[in-house]
Amino acid sequence: MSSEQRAPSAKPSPTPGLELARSVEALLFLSPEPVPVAELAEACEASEAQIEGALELLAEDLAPGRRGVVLKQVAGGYALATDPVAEQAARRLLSRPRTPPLTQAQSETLAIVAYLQPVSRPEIARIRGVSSESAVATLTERGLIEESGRSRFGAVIYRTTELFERLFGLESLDALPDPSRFDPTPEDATELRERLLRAGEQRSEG
Amino acid sequence: MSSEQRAPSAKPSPTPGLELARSVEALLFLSPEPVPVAELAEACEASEAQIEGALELLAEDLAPGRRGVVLKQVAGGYALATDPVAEQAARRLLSRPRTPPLTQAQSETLAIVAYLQPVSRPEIARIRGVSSESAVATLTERGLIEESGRSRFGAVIYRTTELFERLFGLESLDALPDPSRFDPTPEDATELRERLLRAGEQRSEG
Amino acid sequence: MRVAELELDLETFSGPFDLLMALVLREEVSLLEVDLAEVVLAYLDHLEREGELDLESATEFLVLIAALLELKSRLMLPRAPEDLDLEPEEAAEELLARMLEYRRYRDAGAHLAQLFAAERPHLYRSAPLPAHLRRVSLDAARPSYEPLDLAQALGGLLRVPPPPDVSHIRPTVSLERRLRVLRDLLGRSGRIDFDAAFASEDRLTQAVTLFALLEMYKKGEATWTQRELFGPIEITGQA
Repeated sequence: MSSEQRAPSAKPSPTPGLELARSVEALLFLSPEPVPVAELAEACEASEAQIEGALELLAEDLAPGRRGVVLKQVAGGYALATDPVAEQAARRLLSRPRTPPLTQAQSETLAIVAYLQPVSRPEIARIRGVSSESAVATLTERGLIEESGRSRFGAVIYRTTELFERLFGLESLDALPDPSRFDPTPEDATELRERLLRAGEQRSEG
Repeated sequence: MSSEQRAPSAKPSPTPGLELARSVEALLFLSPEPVPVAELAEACEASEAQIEGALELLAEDLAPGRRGVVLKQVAGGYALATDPVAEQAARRLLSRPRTPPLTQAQSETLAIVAYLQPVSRPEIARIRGVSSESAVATLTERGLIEESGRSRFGAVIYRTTELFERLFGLESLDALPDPSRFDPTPEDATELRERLLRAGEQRSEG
Repeated sequence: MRVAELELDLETFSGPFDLLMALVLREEVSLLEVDLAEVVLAYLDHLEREGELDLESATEFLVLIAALLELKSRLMLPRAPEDLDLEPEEAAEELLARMLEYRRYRDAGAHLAQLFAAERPHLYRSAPLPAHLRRVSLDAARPSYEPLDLAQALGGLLRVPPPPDVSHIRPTVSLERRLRVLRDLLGRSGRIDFDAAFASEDRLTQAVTLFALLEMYKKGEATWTQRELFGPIEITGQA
């Protein structure tokens, strides 16, 4: 059977680039999740290189500012999303209220999970210096982090979700900036240390 | 507050046609159902005439054969739909056709439609002794039965589909097995429909 | 109870222990101004109230309070005694390391919050697949169901449940008594409307009354008329 299907006569004629781009656009329109290049290639019976070419054509057509929809590379695949131009109208039509921004507790907790995953709740609490139950619960509720098992001490451990990557416009977790970028400079660290010590000296003198 | 927002200075500048077309495209992209012009106008804070203009622009951009999606005008308004060019690829990527076992309610409903067709929904309910909306909906969704018009009292009437015959391995409807083997009173010569209705009414009285 | 939840009411701070730790880490409360002895006393009070010693949380408390004490002694006495377990320098470094670690994630979090704000205006579609993609295509359809199941389902629908078993119910309505009632009524007025006289009786009584009526008809004592189906039945005595 399969050898028959692979026979040259049964092979579909190679899809021209434009038609392939149309198919890819249709697939991204239908798919509820971002679609990886490999899956697009399999579905279209094309090579990954051909898909990349089609995606390039599509990216041009859907370049920001041209249409109501833009092409996004997120969460390990490609997806269509609306252009910000339509945000207000879309929220009115679908009565989808704007999601509230992250609170500081939520963004700190999310950063810890994103960089250290899988990470347990006690570890999050140790770094933040406060029990972070409510932030963890809200982030779980919003689908940005999820439980991914238990540590050997029995604590629930967390990781980020695919939705996190999508909503933060990340192609993958590797697209997160290097955390050392957020480290204080050696000068800042020295200054902080000196401030601690100076405070001590002032107190013991006074 | 609201009077301030309505003051001329705070009013957004009239949306240019192109931008409106982009918004309309985004709205149709997001909406799972066709959207009436009036709703588009309300969401975009534009007049219906402006929306009609935007839809014309959009119809050009999305004319059949140009992109992966096309603009469709259907009963409930306007909608985006995928171009048939991607049908096979979409099936490979997304469709998970399932033929799960039929529940008792589904088997009974399907048997009634198969043997009595065309048959109206109230008749199905009378024979089964219970409203059968959910079974009818599932069988329709799976493509086993379909609407085939209305009775003279306005009730939707149903018949089986070609897909039904394929999935049951039937050459034609004449190949449906003779039910007499499962008939508790095969000697009763009254028409099958009459007997089913009578039995259904007696059951629901009991 | 976890140490983190230990409620403190100090001169400079009021709230749970973990909040105190957080404020110290954020440099919002000076360790120099916190009376650590009071913290220890509060913890001892708590132990007394609970009446039991939770080893795990006691250990956690001791570690935390020791780190704070050593750091504080280092802050207050630049030349600290040598006999402390944790070198003051180490304690300060430990707290400093934790402050720096916290800052890293605070700033990374601020970056994430920016990304989130920038992406929020993009909306994604979430719609079910079109119906034709949700069902088997005609070409791909293979026999998956058994036609006999349909015939069997139909047979089940032709079945009528047996009439309810009433053998355990003893009739308590006697024909004699119903005859007496009928004769009595007819003797008084000569005419009875069946519904008016018996509609409030139960079905069994009504049925036996009908039997009694048949008996009287047979004997020529009474006759009845009904002008239309389900209409009123009028009984006339024939003396």
